[in-house]
Amino acid sequence: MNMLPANPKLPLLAVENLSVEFRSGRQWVPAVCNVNFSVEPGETLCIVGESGSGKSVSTLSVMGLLPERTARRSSGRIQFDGRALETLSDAEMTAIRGRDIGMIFQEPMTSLNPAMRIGTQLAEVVRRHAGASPRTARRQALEMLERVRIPDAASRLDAYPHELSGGMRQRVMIAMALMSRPKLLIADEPTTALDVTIQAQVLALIAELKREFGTSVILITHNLGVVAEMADRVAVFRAGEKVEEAPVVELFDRPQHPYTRALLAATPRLGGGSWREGRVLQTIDGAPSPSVMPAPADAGTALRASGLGKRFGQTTGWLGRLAKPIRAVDGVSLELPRGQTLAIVGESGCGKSTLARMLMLTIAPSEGDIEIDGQATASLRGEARRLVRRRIQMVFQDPFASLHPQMTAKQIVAEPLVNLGGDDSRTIDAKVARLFDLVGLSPAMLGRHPFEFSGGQRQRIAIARAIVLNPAVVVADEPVSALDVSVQAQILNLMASIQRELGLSYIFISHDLSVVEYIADTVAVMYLGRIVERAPRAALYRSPLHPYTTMLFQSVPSLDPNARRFGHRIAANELPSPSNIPTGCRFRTRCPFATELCAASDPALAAQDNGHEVACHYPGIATQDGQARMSELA
Amino acid sequence: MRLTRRNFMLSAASAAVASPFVIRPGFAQSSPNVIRSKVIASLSSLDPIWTTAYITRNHGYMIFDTLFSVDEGLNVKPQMVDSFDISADQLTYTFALRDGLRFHDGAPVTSADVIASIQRWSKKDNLGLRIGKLIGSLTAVDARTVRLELTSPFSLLLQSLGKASSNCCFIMPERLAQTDVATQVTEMIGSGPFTFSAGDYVPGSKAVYVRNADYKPRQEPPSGTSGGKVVKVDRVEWLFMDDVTATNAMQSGELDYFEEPSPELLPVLGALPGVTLDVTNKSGVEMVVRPNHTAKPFDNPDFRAAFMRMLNPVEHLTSYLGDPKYFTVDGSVYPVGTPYHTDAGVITFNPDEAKELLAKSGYNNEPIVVLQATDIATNRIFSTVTADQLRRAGLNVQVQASDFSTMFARALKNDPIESGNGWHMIHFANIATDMADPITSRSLSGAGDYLGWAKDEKVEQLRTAFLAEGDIEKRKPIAADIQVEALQQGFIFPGGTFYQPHAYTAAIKNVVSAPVPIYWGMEKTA
Amino acid sequence: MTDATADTGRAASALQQALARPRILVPVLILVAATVLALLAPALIGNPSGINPMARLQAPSLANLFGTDQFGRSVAARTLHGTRISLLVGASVTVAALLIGVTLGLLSGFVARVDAVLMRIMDAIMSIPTILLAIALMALFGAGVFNAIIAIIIPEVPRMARVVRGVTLSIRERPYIEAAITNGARPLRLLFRHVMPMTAGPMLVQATYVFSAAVITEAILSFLGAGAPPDVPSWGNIISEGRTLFQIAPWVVIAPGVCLSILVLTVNSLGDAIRDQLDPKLRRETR
Amino acid sequence: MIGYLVRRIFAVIPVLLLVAVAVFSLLQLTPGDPAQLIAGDTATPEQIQAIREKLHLDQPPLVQAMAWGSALAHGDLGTSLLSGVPVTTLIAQRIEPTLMLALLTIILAVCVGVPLGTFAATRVGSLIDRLVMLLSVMAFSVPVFILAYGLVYFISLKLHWLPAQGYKPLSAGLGATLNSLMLPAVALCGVYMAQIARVTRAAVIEVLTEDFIRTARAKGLSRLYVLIVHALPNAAIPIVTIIGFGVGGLLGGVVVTETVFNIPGLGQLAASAILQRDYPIIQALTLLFAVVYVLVNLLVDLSYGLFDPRVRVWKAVNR
Repeated sequence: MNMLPANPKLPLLAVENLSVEFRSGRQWVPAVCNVNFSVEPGETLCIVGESGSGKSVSTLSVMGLLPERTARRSSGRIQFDGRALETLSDAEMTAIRGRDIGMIFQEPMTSLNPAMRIGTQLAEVVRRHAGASPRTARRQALEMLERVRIPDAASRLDAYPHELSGGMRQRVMIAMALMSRPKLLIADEPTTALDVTIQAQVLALIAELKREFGTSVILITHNLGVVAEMADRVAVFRAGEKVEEAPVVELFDRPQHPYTRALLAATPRLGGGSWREGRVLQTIDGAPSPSVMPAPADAGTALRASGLGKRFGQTTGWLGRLAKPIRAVDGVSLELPRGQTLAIVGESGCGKSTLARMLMLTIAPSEGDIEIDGQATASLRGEARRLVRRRIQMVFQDPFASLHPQMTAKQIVAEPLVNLGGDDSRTIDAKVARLFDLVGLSPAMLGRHPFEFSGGQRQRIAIARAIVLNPAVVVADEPVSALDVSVQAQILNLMASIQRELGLSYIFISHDLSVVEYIADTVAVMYLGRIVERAPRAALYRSPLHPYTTMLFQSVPSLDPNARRFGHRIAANELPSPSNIPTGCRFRTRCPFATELCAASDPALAAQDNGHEVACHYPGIATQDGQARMSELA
Repeated sequence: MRLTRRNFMLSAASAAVASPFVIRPGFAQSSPNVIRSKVIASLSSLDPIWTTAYITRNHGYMIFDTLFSVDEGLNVKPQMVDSFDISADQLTYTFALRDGLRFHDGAPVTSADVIASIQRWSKKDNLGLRIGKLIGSLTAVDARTVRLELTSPFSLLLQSLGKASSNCCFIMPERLAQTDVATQVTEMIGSGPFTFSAGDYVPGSKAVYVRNADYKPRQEPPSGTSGGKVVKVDRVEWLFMDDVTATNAMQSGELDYFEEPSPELLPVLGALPGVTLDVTNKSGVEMVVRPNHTAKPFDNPDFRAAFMRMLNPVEHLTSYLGDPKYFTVDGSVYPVGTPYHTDAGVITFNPDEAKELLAKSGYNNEPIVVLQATDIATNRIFSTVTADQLRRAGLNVQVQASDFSTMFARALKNDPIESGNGWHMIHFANIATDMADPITSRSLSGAGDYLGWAKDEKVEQLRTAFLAEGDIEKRKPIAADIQVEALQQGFIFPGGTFYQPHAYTAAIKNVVSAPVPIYWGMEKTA
Repeated sequence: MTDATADTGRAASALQQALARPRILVPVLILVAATVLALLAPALIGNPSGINPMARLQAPSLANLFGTDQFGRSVAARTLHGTRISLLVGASVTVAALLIGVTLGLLSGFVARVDAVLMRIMDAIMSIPTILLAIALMALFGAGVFNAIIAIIIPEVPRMARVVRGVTLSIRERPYIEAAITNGARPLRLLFRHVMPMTAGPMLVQATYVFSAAVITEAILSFLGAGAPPDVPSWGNIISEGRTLFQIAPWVVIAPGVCLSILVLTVNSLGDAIRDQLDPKLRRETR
Repeated sequence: MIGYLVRRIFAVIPVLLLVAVAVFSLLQLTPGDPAQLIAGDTATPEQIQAIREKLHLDQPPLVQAMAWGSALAHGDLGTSLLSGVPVTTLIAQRIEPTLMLALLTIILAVCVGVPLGTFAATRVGSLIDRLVMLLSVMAFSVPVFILAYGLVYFISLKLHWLPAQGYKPLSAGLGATLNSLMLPAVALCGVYMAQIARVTRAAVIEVLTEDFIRTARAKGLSRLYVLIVHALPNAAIPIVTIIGFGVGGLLGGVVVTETVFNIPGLGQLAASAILQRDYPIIQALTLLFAVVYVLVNLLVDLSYGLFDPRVRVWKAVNR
């Protein structure tokens, strides 16, 4: 039942002069200041901003779900569907939530009650709001699950959230938010935690359901690509204030506010090229990009891995249960030339982090050998093995979690020197100070603890720590994915200039093809523990040969609202479990071109032209076959 | 002589705690003809020959009978025996049993039962063991007559058979009495005034005795453990609980009789309406401090002499009992009221003399180890006071506390003092009848065969003479000589006698005075 | 500024911050006062063991602030000296349980091979009721303050070990530990420099609970006649001996009973306060 | 399911084995000799030795241990040294009061502790929360015997509501039993209830910050409904864990409480058996307490699956 608002001229939701304050100790500090925004019926408003910009807080205060005692709305009017929400009692507000306004949250893993069956959680909504009988509610839940295209929906009703994949859970969240056909759907970063292929599916689903139900949508995101794909209108938030609002095309074509412009400039876009070619990734603070420098030719090999494999979970202790082994990594061989960057790309669960840990010698490979700076490591034990770490260091994804909270920045950066260097404390101090300078941190910060730094600064500390021993190789595992766009650009530029100055080699692990394009010299695409395609950057971005690579490219949201990709229906289709790898070609279950040959035989990684390698029986089929087949593929 | 075990089961766990408060009467109604009694300890062993535990002895008096017994004045009287005859040479004793004695299973008591019971007893009891060595023959003259022939005279024979305390010579059916003395008899068939209700028995907590309707009591009025055991109630329930809890139960009418309440509770119990505090054990209990003669410096007679003058038992007994009416202080090794009691050679508290003697002994501040059983009130209190007094007298005292079991094992083991596990001093509370003569009183053994291991030829000769002397009046000077020598040598420090009353409600009448708690003769009015 | 002074400086400021909170300051002050009183007890007040049976069970008066017990000993002196015992027991059990428990917990959390065996042993100790185990141990060791301390330590160790193990297991999985490994930290440095400092908070909180549990257990053991020897004026002993006197001389048990409860309450409150202080989530909520 | 259960039960065996070995060795090392106690101080060494032989105390510890173990395997817990009564009989005589006391205590503690903790959690920082926390820390701080005395004084002595001591068996009627156990149970449950309330509070606070609670609220569900249907089941694991852990302390507290209130149960039996060195009773009771503790905690572990389906992974794997 979809009633139009009483007065069609009025927006469905109008937020005026909204201010929200957070409690800090005994004081209240402003988090959102005098924000105005509105949503028309049937419209999609994207609120974009970096962390701390107040975008989530604003919508939570619309819902009346600000954390009690720690946050409060200090001013503002919220007109929704002809009612002033700020004047409603708790009970009245409760009746509106879930019925007139549905909400989807960022973390599908934690946003569903882990102890309650999916069907029950869905049914609750209509039982609460429509007083539906358990039987009716269950039937409606089933219908809704089918609407969000959950395969085998009937049996999923009785599943628990943990039995579903992340993408499926987010579909359940969407189903739940739409159970009673709300007039407004608020989606708070609904795809941030999802892989890029799943993100594409979920965004397409939201767009489709919006059209179908005529629901208005507020979509909160930090990702400009998502904005370009989804928005009718965009509001840009920064530090608790709205800095710009415009229709989506206008915003991308003629950004008015400097912040919006900086944001757009700092976002790597697909096809933009590499820093080595002179591509500029501007940072918000205006720091210079590294200057052009071609990849050094034939400087030797910094790291070589051959036939690496890792199996998990064969036994878990003498009383533990025997689990089916998971082949997290299977027969991976790598070669990293000195001074270059090898990027490893893949979705979550493809084994790229396991690979990184094997390269770091923190987990032992089940098979294969790793040669670091010319030294084979398989036979190394004890002290010798520890000393190899002088030549290989790591930068982790989460800079906060990877810095010891009780150590000072100086102690953190000095740690490798203390453990592995033979220096006296005076030399250590000098080296640390130099590194601080190199990564752009002030010497005054040496004595501070990690919690006193910002996210970007923390990652700078982590980088300083990784390079303080002047290693041959630095393994960087998603080093920028936890960072805001503007900071991300700074760190990428920093990494590039360090490489330029010190001649380091990077293993750069990422799920983000745009970032990889900027930083990598060679790219390897992993799928279910295998490298399915490897090529020099330019070749891969020009003509991907594996259907999976093509699918990844297709899933990246474009930064052009005029060239949207996800308007069409996309089937739910996800990564198989690594414990249940398909026979033959691993990708065949998701590949629209799969043949009997693919089921029967596992293609090996085979060399093509120009150092391009691919593991597919039909290399290049996705690009050759043209646009028509491609859309099915995604 | 043995340790007073009355407080033993009143021990840590069970005794420790209970409400110190009194609740209003009326929670439970008193049933006529059933006496519910809080007894001195938890009953968990039933064979009074197998164990010396006082509670088991008391249990024995309920269901077994004895050949002889003692009256209030500690004179020996026949009990199961109808008539007896002693030969002039004091070597042949003939006992004829009374008519109508029957065991609870209906079988008549025969000579065979008596013979087997005496034999088993004589393998266990300390007097019994002495007698056992002297028995030439023990035979049945007929079904109800037994003849005992000794190889040499034993002046205390009848007294031994009728002794009031552990191990009493209880008469069991022959088949039970033939049980090895190291094996516990668990089938409770006796010929006593009560039968044992096995079904109601909860070891450690509750025991129930039912009047034995077939019992044929003697005609004499009850006196001590002697006389007619006429049971005037249907049931006696023995309950074991903490003293404070029992005090509450007394007032709420859940309890009729309370054996030897903790002295601290006497003012409370005495204030309850209708409750009588009655000292039924007129001979009382003796506080004894026993030094270890094998442990330096107690091997030095001068040091022992000094020690004998250091203790002031008034403080011990006041600390435990409070009210002076419940104790007398007196330095005799034979408690007041026993036949051989005398002032001869008595040593009294004398700090100045003690100092001189101590200096003379060459005491060099060696640590003096006083054993302490934390779970027994008398021992805990006496040793605490002793330690303080000895410190005041200039000794370097170490109190070594443990539970009773550990203390007892340590005392018996007698490790050298240098090992750190030896000991110098141990406290006892012995019931007075166990100290009534120099033979029964093991404290007076000079053979080095008892805790403390005092050795003294003179005492041993005197004891032999004592045993051989048939006439009590002639025995008295011998006993006095023994006392003089024993005190001089510091066998024991006899600290005085104390009397712990029983408490009972107004419904209870005609309680028999005896060294042990007696439930015959007792009446309960509705 | 050297590392050491930086650390000291930080610790000092954390301490300052913590002490600025009344919830922490007040218990700390009470504990300090109790400690001072305990240390000065011999100077402040007479011999707790000196008996004088002729002056037994006297009601509180100016001469005897809390009256006298059945031996005529001053209850005030005994109670004050009892503070020494209780603090000694609490502190030694806490320190020992910390040392042993932390060692075992770290070992267990860090070395998978010993974990199963150690934890089975800890389970076994924990499955025997504390009091029963302590009574049995006291029967084994004999009465004595030192023995009581040992008998209380043994059942407390598994609790501490479990807490430390749990924290260690979760710390071990943190990225900064992985980072330390890749930075070439040797196992011992990893354990002591990187893992152990992070267990300090939960350890401290658990330590306060161990402290109070130790004080209570000692009292219960004395109460059951299986604690410190009777001549040692521990609160449990005083209460235990005064129990039967309650109706005629209640003062004997009231003073030590109240002191015992206050001490334990203080330490427990301190533990709660530290825990809330360490838990940012709770701190934010309750501030 | 069955496989998992069997594995869990097998994991319990080494624990119980350790307990058995530990208790046995402890007793072997403990000074004091039941034979000496039985024979008394007048006994000759030969007499003591004879009793020792009869009680098989003279055999090497290993032989005794083997005999005990093999009897145990046949369900024979041995015979009390002092009373000569089979330990199983002694336990049977005394298990009812202890069981009833423990059950009543657990029920009281859970029924008061969980709502109290939940209530405090929904009002973190409020006066009521502080009050609940203060009460719980006080209940935590007062030794059980002091609490017991206080209760007896006020409830029995001043108000005459409940008896101060004793136990009425179930055969006297459930009402009489409950009447006689109410005070002991209240005294005993103090610490336990406080623990449960504290853990419940912490767990509920934790759960209330979870995303899915926000989701549930966003669905338009009322606070109370969210609290009971969404929050509590997810907070249940730490709560049932502390309930299980608490059983250990409870069994220890039973020793004190049974003594204070004169309840003829296993706690009294255990404490007096230790002092009397009645080894078979001590061994059997310690093992019994350990078995109870381990089984309760096994049940607690198994109940995790009830509250958190993720624990049921083994089922999903087998599917």
